[in-house]
Amino acid sequence: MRNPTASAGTAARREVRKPQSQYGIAWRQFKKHRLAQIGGGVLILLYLLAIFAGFIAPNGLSVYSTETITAFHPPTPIHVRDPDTGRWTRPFVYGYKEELNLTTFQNEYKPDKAQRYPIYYFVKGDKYRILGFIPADLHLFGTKEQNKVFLFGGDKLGRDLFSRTLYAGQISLTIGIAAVLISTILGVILGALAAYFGGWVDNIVMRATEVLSAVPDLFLLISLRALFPIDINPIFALYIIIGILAFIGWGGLARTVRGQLLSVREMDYVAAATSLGANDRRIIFRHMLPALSTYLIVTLSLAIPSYILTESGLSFLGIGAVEPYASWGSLLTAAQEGGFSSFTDRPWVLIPGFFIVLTVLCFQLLGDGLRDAFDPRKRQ
Amino acid sequence: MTTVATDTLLAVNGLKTYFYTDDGVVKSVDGVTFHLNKGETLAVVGESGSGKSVTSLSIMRLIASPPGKIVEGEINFTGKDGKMRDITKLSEAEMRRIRGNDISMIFQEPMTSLNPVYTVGDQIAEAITLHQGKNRKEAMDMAAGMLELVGIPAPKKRVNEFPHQMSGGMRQRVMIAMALSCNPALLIADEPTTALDVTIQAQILDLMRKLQEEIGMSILFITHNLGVVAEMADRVVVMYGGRVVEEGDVVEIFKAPKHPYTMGLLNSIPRVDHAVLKSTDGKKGRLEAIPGNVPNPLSLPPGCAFAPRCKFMIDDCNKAVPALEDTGNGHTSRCIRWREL
Amino acid sequence: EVTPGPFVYPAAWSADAPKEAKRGGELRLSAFSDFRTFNPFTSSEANSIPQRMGTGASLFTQDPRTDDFIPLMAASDPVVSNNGKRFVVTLRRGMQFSDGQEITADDFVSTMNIHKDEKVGSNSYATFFLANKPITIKKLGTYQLQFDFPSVSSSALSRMSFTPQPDHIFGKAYREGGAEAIKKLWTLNEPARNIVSAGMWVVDSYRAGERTVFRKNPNFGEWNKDSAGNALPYLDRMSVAIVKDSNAEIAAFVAGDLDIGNAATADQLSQIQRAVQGGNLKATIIANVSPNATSSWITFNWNQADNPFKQKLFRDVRFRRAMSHLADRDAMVRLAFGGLGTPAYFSTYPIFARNWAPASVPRYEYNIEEAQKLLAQIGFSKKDSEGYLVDKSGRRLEFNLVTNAGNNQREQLMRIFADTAKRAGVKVNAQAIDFNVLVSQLTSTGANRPFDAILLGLSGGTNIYPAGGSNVTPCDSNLHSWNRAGKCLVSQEQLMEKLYFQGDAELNLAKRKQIAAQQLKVESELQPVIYLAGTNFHVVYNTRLGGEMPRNLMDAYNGSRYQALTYIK
Amino acid sequence: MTAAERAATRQQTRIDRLPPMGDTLLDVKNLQKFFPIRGGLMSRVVANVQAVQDVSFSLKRGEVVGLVGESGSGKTTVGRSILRLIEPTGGEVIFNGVDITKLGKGQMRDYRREMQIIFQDPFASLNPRMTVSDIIGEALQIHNLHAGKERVERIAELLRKVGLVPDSMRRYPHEFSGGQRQRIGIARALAVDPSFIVADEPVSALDVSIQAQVVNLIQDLQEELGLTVLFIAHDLAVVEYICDRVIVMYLGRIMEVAPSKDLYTNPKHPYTEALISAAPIPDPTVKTKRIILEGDIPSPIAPPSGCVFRTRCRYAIPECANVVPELRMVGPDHFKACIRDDIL
Amino acid sequence: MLRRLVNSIPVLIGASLLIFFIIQLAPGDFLTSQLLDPNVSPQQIDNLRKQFGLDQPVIVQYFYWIRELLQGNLGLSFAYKQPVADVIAPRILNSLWLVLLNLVLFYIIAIPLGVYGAVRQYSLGDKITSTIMYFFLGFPSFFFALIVIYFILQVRFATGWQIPVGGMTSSNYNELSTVSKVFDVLAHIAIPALTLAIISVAAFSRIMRAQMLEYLNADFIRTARSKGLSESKVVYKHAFRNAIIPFVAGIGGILPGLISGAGFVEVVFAYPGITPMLLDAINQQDLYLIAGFNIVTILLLIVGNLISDVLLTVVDPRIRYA
Ligand SMILES: Nc1ncnc2c1ncn2[C@@H]1O[C@H](COP(=O)(O)OP(=O)(O)OP(=O)(O)O)[C@@H](O)[C@H]1O
Ligand SMILES: Nc1ncnc2c1ncn2[C@@H]1O[C@H](COP(=O)(O)OP(=O)(O)OP(=O)(O)O)[C@@H](O)[C@H]1O
Ligand SMILES: [Mg+2]
Ligand SMILES: [Mg+2]
Ligand code: NI
Repeated sequence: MRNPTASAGTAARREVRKPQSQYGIAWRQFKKHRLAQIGGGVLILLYLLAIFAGFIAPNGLSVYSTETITAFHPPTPIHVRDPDTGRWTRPFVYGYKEELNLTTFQNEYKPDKAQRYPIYYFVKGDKYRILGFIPADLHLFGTKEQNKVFLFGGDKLGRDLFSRTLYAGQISLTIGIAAVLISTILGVILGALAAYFGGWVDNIVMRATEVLSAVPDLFLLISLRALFPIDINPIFALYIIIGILAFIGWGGLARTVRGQLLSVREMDYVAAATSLGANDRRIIFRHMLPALSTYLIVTLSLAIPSYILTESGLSFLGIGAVEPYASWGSLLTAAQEGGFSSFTDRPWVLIPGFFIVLTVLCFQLLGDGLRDAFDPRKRQ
Repeated sequence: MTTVATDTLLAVNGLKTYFYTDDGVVKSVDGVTFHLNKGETLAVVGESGSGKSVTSLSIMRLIASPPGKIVEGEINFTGKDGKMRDITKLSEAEMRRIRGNDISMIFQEPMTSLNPVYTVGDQIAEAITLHQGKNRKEAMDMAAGMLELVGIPAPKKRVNEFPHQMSGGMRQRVMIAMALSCNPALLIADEPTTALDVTIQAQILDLMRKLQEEIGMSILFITHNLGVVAEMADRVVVMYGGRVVEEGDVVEIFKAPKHPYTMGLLNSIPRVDHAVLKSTDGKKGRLEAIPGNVPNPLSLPPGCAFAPRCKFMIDDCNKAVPALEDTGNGHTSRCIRWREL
Repeated sequence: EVTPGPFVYPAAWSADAPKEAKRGGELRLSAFSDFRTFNPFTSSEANSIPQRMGTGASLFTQDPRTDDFIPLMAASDPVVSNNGKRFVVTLRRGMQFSDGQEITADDFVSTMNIHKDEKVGSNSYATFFLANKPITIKKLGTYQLQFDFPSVSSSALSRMSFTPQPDHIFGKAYREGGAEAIKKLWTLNEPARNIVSAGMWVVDSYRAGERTVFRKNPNFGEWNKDSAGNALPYLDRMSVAIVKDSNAEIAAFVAGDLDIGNAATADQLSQIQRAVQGGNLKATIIANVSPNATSSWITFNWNQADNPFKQKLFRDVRFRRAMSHLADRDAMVRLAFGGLGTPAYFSTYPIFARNWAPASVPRYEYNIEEAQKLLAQIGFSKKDSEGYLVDKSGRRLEFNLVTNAGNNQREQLMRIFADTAKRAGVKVNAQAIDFNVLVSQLTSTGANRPFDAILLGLSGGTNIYPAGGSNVTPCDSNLHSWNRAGKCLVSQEQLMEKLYFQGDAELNLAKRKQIAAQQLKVESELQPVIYLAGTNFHVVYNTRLGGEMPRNLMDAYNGSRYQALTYIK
Repeated sequence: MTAAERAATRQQTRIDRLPPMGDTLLDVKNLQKFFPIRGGLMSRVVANVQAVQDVSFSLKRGEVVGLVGESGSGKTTVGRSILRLIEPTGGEVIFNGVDITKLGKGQMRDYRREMQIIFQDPFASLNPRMTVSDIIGEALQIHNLHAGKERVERIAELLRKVGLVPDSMRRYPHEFSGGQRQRIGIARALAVDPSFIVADEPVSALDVSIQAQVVNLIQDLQEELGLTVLFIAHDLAVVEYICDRVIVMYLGRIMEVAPSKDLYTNPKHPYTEALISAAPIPDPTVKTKRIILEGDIPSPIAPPSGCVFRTRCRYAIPECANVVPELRMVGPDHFKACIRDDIL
Repeated sequence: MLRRLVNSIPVLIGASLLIFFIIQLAPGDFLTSQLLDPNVSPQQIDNLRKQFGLDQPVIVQYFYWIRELLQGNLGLSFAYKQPVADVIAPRILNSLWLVLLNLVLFYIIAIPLGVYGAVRQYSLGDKITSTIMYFFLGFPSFFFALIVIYFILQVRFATGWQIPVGGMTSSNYNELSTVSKVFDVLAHIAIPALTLAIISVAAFSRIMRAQMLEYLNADFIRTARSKGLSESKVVYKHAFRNAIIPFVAGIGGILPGLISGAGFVEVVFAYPGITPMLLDAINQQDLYLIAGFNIVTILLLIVGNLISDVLLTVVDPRIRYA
């Protein structure tokens, strides 16, 4: 506690130091939390991968050939040495020969050493849009013409799973955040209304949350989803899912927000603002809502993973992300549909599952770290 | 204090308890030495953060570890069996035998120091069954007896009540009953009345005095209320910044303090009977405040911890931590200028 | 009057000789969907409990060797009169329900009449009507029945082959309480001991959502014998576990908990194969036994009064032939069905096509150039900046194609079609939509229907006259999906309708085939519906089972074994 | 602007804002506050916490009046009701001649500038998310008092006045010690130039050595700015130093009102007597005979009939249960609510 | 108590309205898919629609249903042609066993983990267990179940042990003695129950940990220690009893959870619980089956809340007098 100089001529050192806000302190605390930092770092990486999916992915979202079959193409190792000369060369992959084996019923692939496809950087390929609007066709890497690099192997139609996983990340990583954001906005507004106005407003909002909590989530999800025919646009359907998730999620939040606000309202500093003549708006926006921020940050970080999981559950029921779009959940569901073959014959299709687990894990660690960082009891 | 008299119950010697926190090492107790005789009441005063509670918890070996640790020093304690042991060296099991039996403790917060989900009788009886090998029935009867002893009306009924059904004063009585249930040789009272109203405080202090006379235990009384000290203590230890700055007989401390902090403290407290101080010209009197702030335990000054706030400070004060000097009559002071005061 | 003996299961129906068969044991099967009722009149799902109980109990049955109907509960072939519209059937003697009551003409009469009561809501209701006119049944004697058909129908024997239900239970209730009384009978709450069956099985125990165990009808063996004269079935029991998840089903089969594997995909076959090769399971796998009686297709909506451009386009036969040329059926089979499928070109399912669709029927196979040529003929020869074909006024060749969400194979077929179409410059906006929405779009009627193109599949039906269908071919039928204006719009439709009725009413098989070939030729040239592909049928069973059919008889239509002849080794 | 000029403008605005209405700044009449306890079906009121009952007193301009009493006696409730931070159940609060309990929200805002409060808990009373300049500036912002650079200057001035360096402006409350926070709270209260301040136990959460600093500060500011202060405390000794008059409360009612010197030397009410006697004297040589009150303060949900103190009063007579004693003058400026004159 | 009941009336009405209208708003109805059935004529469908009352306006259907409901009748399932209660009861019972065992396992795992995490806060063990828990938390339940089945199969192959891979009973169940029946069911339930427990343990053990931490720092714990109590007594008697209070308060929510079944895990393990039936019902829009089941859930929620209120007063003496 480096105290600023006090009144009556103390000789305490004058120390000009950047003032530390709540967030500053929390950040300092957070920096001590190793696992949370790792979680945060990995998440940033995942988000970057998703944002630049178009660029990093060698293929578009749904590119495959109906002539050369690449269904469940195995991952292609990238070679950097010329097998003949043993010298370093430009990275390359082999072409693969495919054959449907009618005893094992699987497409079998064998590398064809004769076909060698060098990997080039910044190749032109499928068109995509950076951040959804700037059209581009440059890809970080790829083979010339048709892409032959399958970092994560191929999916059932022979699409590059690596590319699809990146694109799926765009949906999986946003769906949680978007749903959480919307349910937060709903929850905060309604919770605040309930807390502030009390009376019948409070009654209605609280009854509504009870109704929502009384109806099982899964049922609500499926039924609401069926309510909106999907024949609009798959992406629009996604927004609907997000909306539904948010609709289901706001109840609990509103309840806590209300509780928190009611307790903040009793804080002396709110009384102080009232005594200064602050009006309701000021009290709500300057004093009461900011007090929620730390609570919200923590809840949100912990709520996002549950939405990601919910989305994968929806995909399991076939009402999540719709082809050709994919989410990690829907990719994993595809793997699930393959049953045990996905474990034995083509384990690479499980990679999207790994991404889900990783993301949820990271969000949990991050949320944990944030909770600790914002916990006033951890501070002196 | 090296010589330990035969009637010494507790002798704390060079006790250092540090907390290893993320921000650095908090030297909460940094070389505390004092002793407590049988049947005596020793008051420990000092402001918030000066290490009073940590000292008492160190004696109970209840310092949360991590982050806390007794790094150095001895705590010699003569148990009921008459043997003297160094508490810092006891095993956890041995220590548990001492806790609640030889030494017991009451805390500042009567509202939170009792477990809300058990009846007060249960909580008192727990210590009795543990240390005196009584069965539950006997223990509950004894618990009721203890409640009667501490002046709770209708004790038979009250044993079966829960803490939330009692007022603060009554809970503190329950705490005292619990502490005394095994006739401890030493009662540590860590600010037992700070949270209470004056009228209730008066009741509790009265009770403690009465019980001490009856049971004959020693009391280590921790407080920052000098009024309470004056009323309760035989001798006083004044702490500041984790160290003992002055120790002596209660009258001497109040009448002839030998440390500027003690002096400042005495001057800064308003007193009900002190109307005299008020000037007669109609202007209100002023309190003589100690300037400055309580030091930051993370970065104590290199010399005398009180130096930055001391009006008697000289350059030497900042050079080294002054030694605890004997000023006569068993009175000690940690000030290089005590002679001049 | 001759009293024939029991029905003898021909030795040729089993690959194993009767002497190899052991008696006793349990056949362990699985089913995907839950059982809903014990009541044969209200049950609507496939492979229901009443259906399973009724196994082996109908007047006639089809002999897989010839596809002819042979008498089963009937003592002999029916006596036909009234120009093929009246059938007199004599019952075999000595048949008893599981409760010991004799099976007589009364049982058949009341069963059929209850089915025919629309208030009962029986799923078999339509079976007893021909062009909305009822088939009637009459008891001529305790053991003699007379059926009167409103018109001649090749499916007459099939329609007469329903399972009789006990008149002393249902007939009685019906007479006393009408349809309502029927509906209240035999819900799943009914104790199993009260359930009575005419067929091979009777319910032994039922565990909701989990498993139903059947035990053999003790009286069935009295009139059903193997070729060595032993009472059938050999088995004591049959259990059917409900397994909602196909992985769980495969797991159970691989673990040896099921006797018959429902392997439909390459993955499932491969898992079983892996377990067999690893020595962990003893099972027989016969892949690609035959195509399935199913196919997927795309239909284009001819009723788009609001959109003359599309209406004209979809009604143009050259457009539809072009679309057929754009369907890469081999890719579909390889990608969507993992190589385990068969291309389809007609309404006749691939399994029947080999017998019913001669080479003279044209097939518009995958051929992009041909498609582009045809499209150029209707004015789409230029491409726009995005590479899509446009006509002279710049209108893009574009339409929406929908299928139902949740069916992966269909979604993949749709994608593959859209992708190849794109290569030809046709923009297909492919979407998966809610099944119910899809159905209501498809079955909507009038001059303006709310869709462009729908990809769907149909299955079921018999091989009696497998060209078109009563609810598909006639211009006013409800699955005449391309045109629901209520009347035929082009002469070919009319012709197809005419041929269909003609063929359906033809009792001679060779002649039927001829008519069918004619009908299919018209259909194929018209391409009202673009047929894509269908899956194949595989046979997988635990080798502890014996008594399967000879390989040449197995197919998707006949199945792989008679339960009566199945035994546990 | 020199300090003198500033003082002059301050005076000026003060007069413009509210012309002084006589000698009495604040007159509290029959103030009453019940907190309903809800329960049962349809959450009806099943009982009331009678936190304040029929409390009347008045404050003269520039006067410092102490309000003492045990925990739960209703001191905070009185203080907050006066400021209308909680709505009183009954009674009038006449501030400068106007009954502010009748004012609308908007009108009340003007009066808020005149009346401020300092809180007991220096930790809870500062918004942890705002910097000191935001906290103090908020007052200025609400009332559009100064703008831009001037506002910063005003904040700096206020900080200096309460003995903090202006640098503190950019810091957050948690970076300050309790005493310093209490100073920030005082600066905030002073920012709008109030004429009346409720100080609700401003020092009881502070360290002994810091207490005196803050008490002195409040005293200095009061003298310098001519503030009228209602000083709430449970510590009689502190009140004695700072107050001209003292009001003693017990269980929601006033027991005694007297000039502070008078009260300590010559308490007239048995409760005051006990309260003074219970306070320990920091002098080991003085051993007074304590009057120890038996039992606890009764529940305010069902306070005793008649005199609320009678259950713990050693002078209680049966009569005490019958009448609620009125506050009677028993000496110059000295009032008590006790029916017995034959004691003390 | 009574007040809670009265308060739950609007919830019941609101929820039933919500459920009913959501189901009805979805396109089509129970009979739509039968339009594709070549054996079912459109006239017959209209006929059935009339029989089921599906031709009435939604609001009329709702009031009809509510009237039935007030007479304790949950309606008739379209698909099963049987009263809803009869359809759901056996499945709920099946789910109940599964979820009960799951709960038991869940608490057996989660509570010690939470307590351990709190007592040894920030120890390596604490960090490792919580990371592993989070790792499991990230698995979608259906996928985790599949992995479990796969591993069981492998174990079966490797050892020949008859570990059940799905279902609730063995096929020879009916021939077993009562004791064997119990064991048979237990063996079948154990693995899905454990699967469920493992997935959900993480969240709970973290809350348990936080609760324990909160109370381990409480003043009364210090009091308990100062009495000389052993550490285990301090932790399990004093801190634990307080820490579980919020969970007792949450027991009300468990009751509907018990009958709502184990979700996708039931599907993947081919367990005859309520979920597979519900999924079918929703797919087919078996209106009254869904609505009836939901009403049961809500009623149980209300009853559960009452029960947890009662339990809470037992566990937390403060409640009684508040
Ligand atoms: N668990 C802990 N971790 C870190 N620092 C601690 C811990 N416990 C105590 N301290 C520090 O030790 C110092 C002494 O604390 P202690 O509680 O002994 O003070 P005290 O004299 O009892 O004060 P008070 O009068 O407020 O009770 C303080 O600076 C405190 O911050
Ligand atoms: N918001 C409230 N709801 C219900 N009761 C209340 C509320 N605020 C105060 N009370 C009750 O009113 C009585 C008076 O409370 P008040 O806070 O005014 O006392 P106080 O004299 O300020 O006590 P302290 O010295 O503890 O601050 C108490 O019994 C208290 O419990
Ligand atoms: Mg302390
Ligand atoms: Mg107060
Ligand atoms: Ni600090």
